[in-house]
Amino acid sequence: MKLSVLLFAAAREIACRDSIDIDVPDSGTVAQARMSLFEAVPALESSAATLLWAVNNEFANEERILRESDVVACFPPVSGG
Amino acid sequence: MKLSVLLFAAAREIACRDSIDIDVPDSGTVAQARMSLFEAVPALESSAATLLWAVNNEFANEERILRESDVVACFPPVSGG
Amino acid sequence: MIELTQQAIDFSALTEAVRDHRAGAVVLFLGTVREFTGDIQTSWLEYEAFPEMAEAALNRLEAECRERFTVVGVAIAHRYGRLELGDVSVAVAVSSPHRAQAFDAGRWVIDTLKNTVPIWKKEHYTDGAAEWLHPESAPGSLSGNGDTELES
Amino acid sequence: MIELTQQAIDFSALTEAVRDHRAGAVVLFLGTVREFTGDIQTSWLEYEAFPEMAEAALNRLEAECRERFTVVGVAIAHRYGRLELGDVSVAVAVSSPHRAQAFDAGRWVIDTLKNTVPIWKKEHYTDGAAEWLHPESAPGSLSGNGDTELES
Repeated sequence: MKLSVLLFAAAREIACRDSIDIDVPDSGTVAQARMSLFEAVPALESSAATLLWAVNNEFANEERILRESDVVACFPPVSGG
Repeated sequence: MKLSVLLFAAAREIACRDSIDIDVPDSGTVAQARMSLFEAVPALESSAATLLWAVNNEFANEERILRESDVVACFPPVSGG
Repeated sequence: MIELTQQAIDFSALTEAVRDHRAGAVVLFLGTVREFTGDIQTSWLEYEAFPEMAEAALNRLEAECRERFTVVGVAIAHRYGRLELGDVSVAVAVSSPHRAQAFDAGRWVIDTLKNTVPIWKKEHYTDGAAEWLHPESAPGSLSGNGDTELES
Repeated sequence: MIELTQQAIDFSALTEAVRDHRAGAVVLFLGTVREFTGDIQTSWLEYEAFPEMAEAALNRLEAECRERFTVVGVAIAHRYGRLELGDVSVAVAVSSPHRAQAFDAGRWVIDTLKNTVPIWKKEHYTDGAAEWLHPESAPGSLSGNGDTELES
């Protein structure tokens, strides 16, 4: 299935765009979305350990299974306040 | 010497006045002023353990020696805020 | 900056007074007149002050706060006289480069103020009774039966 | 009450929103844009937000604050976009019957907000350089060399 991943802050700047379309197997996980993202934007891979993922406005771990209707986002650790 | 003792809050209400003139020996202490105060207003004596004293806008202990020009005050524990 | 006043406290102005480009954090504390303490209903409050000594004590409090904490601005205001429900009785504003110091300094100022500044609070209840409140740290004062739960 | 805005934060209105006859204490925290961090001079700040998730996270924060602490009112506002020196980036106001809970709740909210709400801060320095700041609790993020001392 096709998924659009929203990118923010340094992740957005490194990818030079605020969202990116990736391919993930049906019932694929966040871990698989991450692999697809790094294939599309290799420059993000060096930050793999710190990048966070969110699905439908909540933080998601690597095992989270994705659906086509999910709003998926990837970004560095937050630093607001 | 003659001293005027300012009274506040419950001490003022019990004494029915906001200051009281007392006699203290020259170079007398706060402890001696306290005895004179209790002679003048016996109703204050039951609160002796909690009454605080101040001389010239600072808290003073019983050994503090008084001068005729001192501003002396007696009041219950503070409860502002 | 310290203020002892019988007028309403302008906490916005107090907060603005401590804002500073050197500070990354501002903490404001307000003490307000609470209506209920358990089942006891307060109607209004009377704060009595020993004004000359209270102003001296507030100035000492500001100076000691500056010695103890890394703060940029410190402003303390205390009101006295008759206060109605919800009114601000005391306001403390501090600013600091970092938030931990701002919180610690603000808390230290209000805790120390309650033990050292010669101001007394008398509660007037809806049933017509009135009593001078006991301070938090000195149980057994002149009248009434308050305890630490009565304090904010 | 939560607010995510690109406009200036009205901290007085936020404070008024949590005042209540049931509360004896109000604590307001403001995060403001600091000019100097050591010798490094900031010119302006840029806050980027993931607005939909940030609003959801702020609402969760308010709800969890109400579960964890004895509070009457909770109001949180975060600004994003370009901020100048001294501007308020975040404001947290809480009210409680007693001051210890008000201080604890205010501090918990700002500490937790900094770790959980998807907002990012980019410092623009007077020398023309710019960097995304590292968060306090996750050393080693995407760029720059910030450390915990950069945080307010």
